Amino acid sequence: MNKAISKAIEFRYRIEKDVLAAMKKPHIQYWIFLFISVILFVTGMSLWYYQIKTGMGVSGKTHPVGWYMYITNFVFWVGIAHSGTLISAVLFLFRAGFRSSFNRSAEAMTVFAIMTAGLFPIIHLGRPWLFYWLLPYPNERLLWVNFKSPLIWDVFAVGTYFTVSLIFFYVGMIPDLAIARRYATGWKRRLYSFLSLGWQGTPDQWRHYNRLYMFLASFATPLVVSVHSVVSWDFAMSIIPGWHTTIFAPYFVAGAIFSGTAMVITLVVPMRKFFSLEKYITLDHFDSIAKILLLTSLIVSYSYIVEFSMAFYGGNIFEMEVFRYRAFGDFWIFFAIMIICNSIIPLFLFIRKLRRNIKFLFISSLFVNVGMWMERFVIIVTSLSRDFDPYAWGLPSFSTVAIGITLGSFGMFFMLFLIFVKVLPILSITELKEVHE
Amino acid sequence: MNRRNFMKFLGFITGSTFLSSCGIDKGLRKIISYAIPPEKEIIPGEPLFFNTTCTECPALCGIQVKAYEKIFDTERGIYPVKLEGIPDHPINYGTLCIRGQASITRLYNPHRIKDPLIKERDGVFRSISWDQAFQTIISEIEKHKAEKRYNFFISSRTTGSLSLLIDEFCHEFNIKRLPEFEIYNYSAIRKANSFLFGKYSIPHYNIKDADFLLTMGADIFETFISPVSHAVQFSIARKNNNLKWFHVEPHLSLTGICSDKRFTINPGTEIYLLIYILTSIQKRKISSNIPASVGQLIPSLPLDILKEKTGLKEEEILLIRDAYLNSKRPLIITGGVSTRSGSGFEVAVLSGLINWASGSIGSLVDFSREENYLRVGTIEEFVNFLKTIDENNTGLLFLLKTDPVSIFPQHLGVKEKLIRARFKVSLSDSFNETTKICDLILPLSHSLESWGDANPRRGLVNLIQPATKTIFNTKSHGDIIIEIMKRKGKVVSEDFKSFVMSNYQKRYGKDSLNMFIEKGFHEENPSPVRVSFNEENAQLFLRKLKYPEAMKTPLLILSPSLRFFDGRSFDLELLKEIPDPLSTISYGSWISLSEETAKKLNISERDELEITKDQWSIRVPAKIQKGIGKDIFIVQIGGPINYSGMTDPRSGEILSYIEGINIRKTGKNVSIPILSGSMSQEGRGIIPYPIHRTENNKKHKESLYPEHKHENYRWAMTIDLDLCIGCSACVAACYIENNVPIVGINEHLKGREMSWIRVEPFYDEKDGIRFLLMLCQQCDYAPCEPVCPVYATYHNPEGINAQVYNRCVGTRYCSNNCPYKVRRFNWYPHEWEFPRDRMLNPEVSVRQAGVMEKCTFCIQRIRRAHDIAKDEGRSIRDGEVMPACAQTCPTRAITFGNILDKNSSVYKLSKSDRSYRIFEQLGTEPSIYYLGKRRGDE
Amino acid sequence: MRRSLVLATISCYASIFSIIFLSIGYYNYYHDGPPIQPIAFSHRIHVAKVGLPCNFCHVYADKSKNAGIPHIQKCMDCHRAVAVEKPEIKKLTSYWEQRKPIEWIKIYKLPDHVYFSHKRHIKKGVECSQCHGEVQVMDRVRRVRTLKMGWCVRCHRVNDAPTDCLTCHK
Amino acid sequence: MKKEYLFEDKHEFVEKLKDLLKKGVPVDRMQIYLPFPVEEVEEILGRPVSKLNFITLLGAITGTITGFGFTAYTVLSRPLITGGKPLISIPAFVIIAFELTILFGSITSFLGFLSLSRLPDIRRILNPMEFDNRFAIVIDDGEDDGKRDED
Repeated sequence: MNKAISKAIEFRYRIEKDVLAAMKKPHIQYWIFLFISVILFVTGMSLWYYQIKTGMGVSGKTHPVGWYMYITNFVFWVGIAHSGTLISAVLFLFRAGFRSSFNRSAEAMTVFAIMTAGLFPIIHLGRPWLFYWLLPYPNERLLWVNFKSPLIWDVFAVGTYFTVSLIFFYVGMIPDLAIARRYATGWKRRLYSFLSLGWQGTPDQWRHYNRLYMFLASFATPLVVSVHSVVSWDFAMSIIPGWHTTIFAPYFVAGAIFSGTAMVITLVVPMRKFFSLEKYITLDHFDSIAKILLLTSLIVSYSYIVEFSMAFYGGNIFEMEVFRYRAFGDFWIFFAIMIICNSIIPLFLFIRKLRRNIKFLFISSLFVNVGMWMERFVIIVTSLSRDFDPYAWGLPSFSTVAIGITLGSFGMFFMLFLIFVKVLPILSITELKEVHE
Repeated sequence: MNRRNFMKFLGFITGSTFLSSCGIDKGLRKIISYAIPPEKEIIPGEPLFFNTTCTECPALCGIQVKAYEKIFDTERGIYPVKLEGIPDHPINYGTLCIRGQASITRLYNPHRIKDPLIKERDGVFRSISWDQAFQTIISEIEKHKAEKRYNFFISSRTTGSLSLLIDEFCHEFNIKRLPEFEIYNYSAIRKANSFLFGKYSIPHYNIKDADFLLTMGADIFETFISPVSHAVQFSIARKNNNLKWFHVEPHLSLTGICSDKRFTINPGTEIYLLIYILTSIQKRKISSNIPASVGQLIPSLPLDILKEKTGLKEEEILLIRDAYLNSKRPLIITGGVSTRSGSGFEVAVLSGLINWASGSIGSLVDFSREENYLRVGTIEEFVNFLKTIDENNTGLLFLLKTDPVSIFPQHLGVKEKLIRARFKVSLSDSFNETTKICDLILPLSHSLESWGDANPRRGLVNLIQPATKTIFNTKSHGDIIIEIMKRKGKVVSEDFKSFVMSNYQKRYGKDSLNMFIEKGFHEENPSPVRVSFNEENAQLFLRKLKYPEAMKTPLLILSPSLRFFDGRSFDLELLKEIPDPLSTISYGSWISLSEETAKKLNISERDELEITKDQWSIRVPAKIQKGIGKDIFIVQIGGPINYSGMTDPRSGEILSYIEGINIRKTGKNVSIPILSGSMSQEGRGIIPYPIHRTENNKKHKESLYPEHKHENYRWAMTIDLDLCIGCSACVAACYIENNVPIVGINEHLKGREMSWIRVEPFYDEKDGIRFLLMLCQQCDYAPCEPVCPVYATYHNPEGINAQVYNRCVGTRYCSNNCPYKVRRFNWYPHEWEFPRDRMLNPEVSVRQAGVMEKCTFCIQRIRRAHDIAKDEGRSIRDGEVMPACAQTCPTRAITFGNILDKNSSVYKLSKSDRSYRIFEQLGTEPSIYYLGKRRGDE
Repeated sequence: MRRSLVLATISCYASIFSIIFLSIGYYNYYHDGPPIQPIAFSHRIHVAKVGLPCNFCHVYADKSKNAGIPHIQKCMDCHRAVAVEKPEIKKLTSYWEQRKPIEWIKIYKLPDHVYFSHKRHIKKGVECSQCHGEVQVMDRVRRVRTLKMGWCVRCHRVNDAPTDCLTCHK
Repeated sequence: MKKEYLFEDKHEFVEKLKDLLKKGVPVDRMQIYLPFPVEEVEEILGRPVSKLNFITLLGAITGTITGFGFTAYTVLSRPLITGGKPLISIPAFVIIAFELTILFGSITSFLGFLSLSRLPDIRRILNPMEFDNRFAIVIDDGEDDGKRDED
């Protein structure tokens, strides 16, 4: 048999070993990270309990700033979720080869991000124990939900998004689980064989499998657009100056993918290092994902410009005041951070060297994460604190509880991700095999 | 964890469909039967009404108490929930002021004195029984009688039977009854009137008949004599004879802002202006009532001196003069700060002269309805009394409903002097500086718990009758005094009620008694009083008329407080909760100064300043405010700040000016709750000028969607900004009517006040200061409605933007989306501890934490009207439904009704060319129409 | 194999139990037995036997929101003469002699946020029994309706009474 | 008795498969196991297009209909006007319909996949057949293949 073939065969075995090696006994750093995130998560949860007991007042919201960090977090996490779907679904449809090295972790990220995001609308309710009133279930009151409310759209969009991403994530994993079950022993083996549903890889299975994967991908693609559009409409559908604008949907979707991509980099870089996956996640891959980062960053920056110019060209005094305030008002510092992180730092990615410089990518991805959080914060808070009636202008108040819960959400997300890397195959082995044939 | 929480918890974890918002709580509730039915039939669930009198300030308005029968775990009783004016009462015509509305919270104030208290040797108070209390008083009286000491009886203004009773009491035990001490005793006016017209009294000002009103310093809407009556009359005059009204003042007051034109005059120089007006009246060809003998003595002032002294511009002076000369029935009222200056007496006399000259005395200035201040003394009398107190010849000291220690200036040393009395008995409802130094405190019942009568002015007597049984172990002043006399074997009558009744019968006969109790007041046409002009005095006065010197700056002006009167209402939480309409500061005291002054002394807002003059000093945060003169500082009376000025022997008033103060920045930065986000309209045309609606406003908004119809009713409101005086009575009324919680200063600092209706002041360079009443606009296309995920808010068939409190899950989306920011969120659970829970209006639910709440046009009143209308098989009449705010508005600026009814007053007003709606360009189609404010020079 | 079966059964049981547990909780929450009243007043005797109409005692039913309960004087009007020797009536008389109000236990409780008017319903011709059940057969009155929103709304719909939220929510 | 062919190399396997079919071994008698999808196999075995397409379409359409129907039903069952909009305001409902289309579509698609490819397969869950990374063709001649299960 010739060299190429033997190489391919040899590759099959190597990748299985390498990838599944990640599931071996973790070393100390892992435990440290896990510990930290668990602590954060637990504190967040207990703070939430405290908030429910004492009242919403502790969350620093005021009149008129009725939405504050929680909604910021909601939008942020939903945004994070998006690039997962983008990389796994959209790039799949575009047959982008480099996708295979990111998609598993990206999809995992999506699922966990939505789980985190989904908590915040409940956390920010005045009476969270009644959250189920937002679900349209047949009830004794003969009363349904208001389908004209963007919040109900959220419920549907986010709900659908979670379900679909979960299916997508799982389906993508079935063949790999089948491989994992081969290597695992004891209860782990039982678990994997259960999860892999007795997958054998007969031609029929593969046939339907590919079909399903294609369908899910093509469902997820419009979904990803719709979800963040809906989220943006929470704001765009209102009449608050600074919110009530038509560019929000594309603007938010771009922003979402931007932040999500950044988060992917943030997660994959250390993962690659710890589990020494340099062979499978190469610089070229980073190069191309960095390009996505750059592109979306440009779109976002463009939206900033459009927003401001519309406000001032439109000559609507309410809009003008809000945007003047956004740039130079009490929150100018947040605004400045946002501009630097989202519009300026990514510009360096025009330089090929930096695109291929892992360290730089990692750092800048962190900056982008911060920047995008700031963006949502700035949009929400500044618009609310400076709306129509000058008498009612006001500021939110500082709140440790809100900050604690925010950190808690990060804790939750990383905790879930860390657990994921230990229990599930972190690269889609089968696809990589296929690619390397 | 009780069952309810448990179910919450279940709901939380399972989201089980079993749970319903409509769940019945398991608390074992009881219905308690009467043993014997009460003589006045009580229909459970239906309100009862009692007509009585408001005793919060000396104006003595007639009030109608709305009470409900309530059941609390084992007791069943009647409790007042709301105060409203008696519709046809000659003082307040069915309206009430902010203090009047809030006075019900005095009844339910948990900090009231609950039992008689006696001071132990170690200076702490111990509660005793009434019996012991009376015993001590008797024994003390005996003791001091034996030792031949003087006993004194001090009280604030009392009228009617109580006053008579006190006389008998004092006579019986040879107690010296002192003049009644009020800080607002208007003695300058009274002295001037006796000096010119031989009547030592305050006349009744018929503002409603005037066509031009010139007020100098008189804060006729805050504290001056009878604010509500003035407000009512003002609006009548506005409507009937298109009243024109100028106000001259050295500082900045609510009254000044409400006038058509406000002139800032140099402090204490009113006298120049008055003389100028007087001369110009004399000069006029048409005969002045002032005889030539007096007339020739009137000095004529050259304009330039006038300008330089008063600081008024020439055109301003001429404007005032012409307005005065060209009007048929001009009236000038001086008082407040203008009579509390060094030349207060002159000011009062000159205004008297002017009124006489223009023939207003007798018609507009009515002595036949003189205010009942006969027993009220001057500050001088008080000072003299203080001199007479000393250790060994002063025995008993009775203090009835008065707090001289905190109301009168420190430099008089009231506290030190009063302490010298051997035994001090205070009859008071709440703890204050004076009760601290007393030996025995007798807790007074609130006027809603006691019988009595009041005699506010000549020819009018009000009834005071209880609307509930006493909440704490208290007694009414009348009963206390009668009881004391009984114990000394002197039986005046078995109790104060019968005493009052017998008094009434003596005066007006038996037959009208029931009528009196029913109506709550009795008015008779008083015999006309002719006053004669005393020429000699007038000549004498003009001969040796002295011109005042300019006051030394920096100058501190102590201004009366709309909310706290002379400080007596300061212990009402609700009044602290409602912001002062000028500065929008709710809690705490502050000092106002102009921008340039601030720049000069580089003071920035919220800086704490220390104001010192000799020994006296205060520390207050600064508030920069437009419309204040240079180097002038203004503090409002109330709480820590009282009238600390010198006293003027000639006018017998306290001075509200403190000259040559020195200001020091303490460097501290006090956080005061300034509720307004911006004092400027930011060019948003919230109160547009010119006032007629612009074309853009007129045209109806286009919409893709079809119109939705309202069948029979569509509730709407008009607010006439020309009549709105920013008195905030509506705010207080709303708080009481709708169980709006009081959240306290910390929440206010975060901007989380709960008021459903608010007064927004807007300071604009060219248009001066204007008030806007902001409440839920009940939009037809309400932005708040579609965003609610659970239909907690929606558009009701009668055009009300409904809010179903127990459906709300608290997303706060509606509040975000409200352009008027009138929705309020319950950030924390609010306790309604005893006895406040008795005050809750049963027609309105008490909102939980985490729920959005807002104005619903007093839906409970609309519902009630529907109920009655259904019974009578008709539709609701125009003006039948009145929200609490509209009901209490003294100037009737608020009109409410069904706008679908073409004959309703609301419909007519909404079609007026002054009518506009706020942010009409947003297309929210509000149901509240504002009638724009006119400019002074129109 | 066996292990997974065990797991399955356990989860099954768990879910079944939780459902049972919930439904019991629900039942207890909304259907409670008749409470013990201070005096064992029997509607059966007064309505079925004596044949008093409801508004003989509950006089305000057609006048006000609340139907009201009789004051003891009213009871005594009859019971000075009638059935005086019965122990319960003795109780009543003792209440009367002490002029002590009777603390009846409320059976039909509505939450604070609900506005309900007896008057409106009576005037519309709604029978007392439609909500209060056949009291003439009850010795001890118990609640026969859930008093839950759906129940109200259905009836309102059938009789096309207003179903606007503000009709009942205050 | 059953035969079992294992291949490291894709091409060998494809060749073998071809000539087995040439030999006339019926397709339903042989079981094929692949470590990853191979297009050629599809062609060789010449299977029809997956039924999944149809199932998914069905699900999606159901979603759309439910979306509009449900929303319309709810607003009509309790007509409450909000923001002056008509009860049935299509633009708002489009979003619900869209989301439900995707939700129902993907769920039915997933379930369809499971049923079509006979998953979950208890027998294989309890003891799966493993051919590490090799392509396998197993031909059994009717007899029960209990052998592998014992080891």
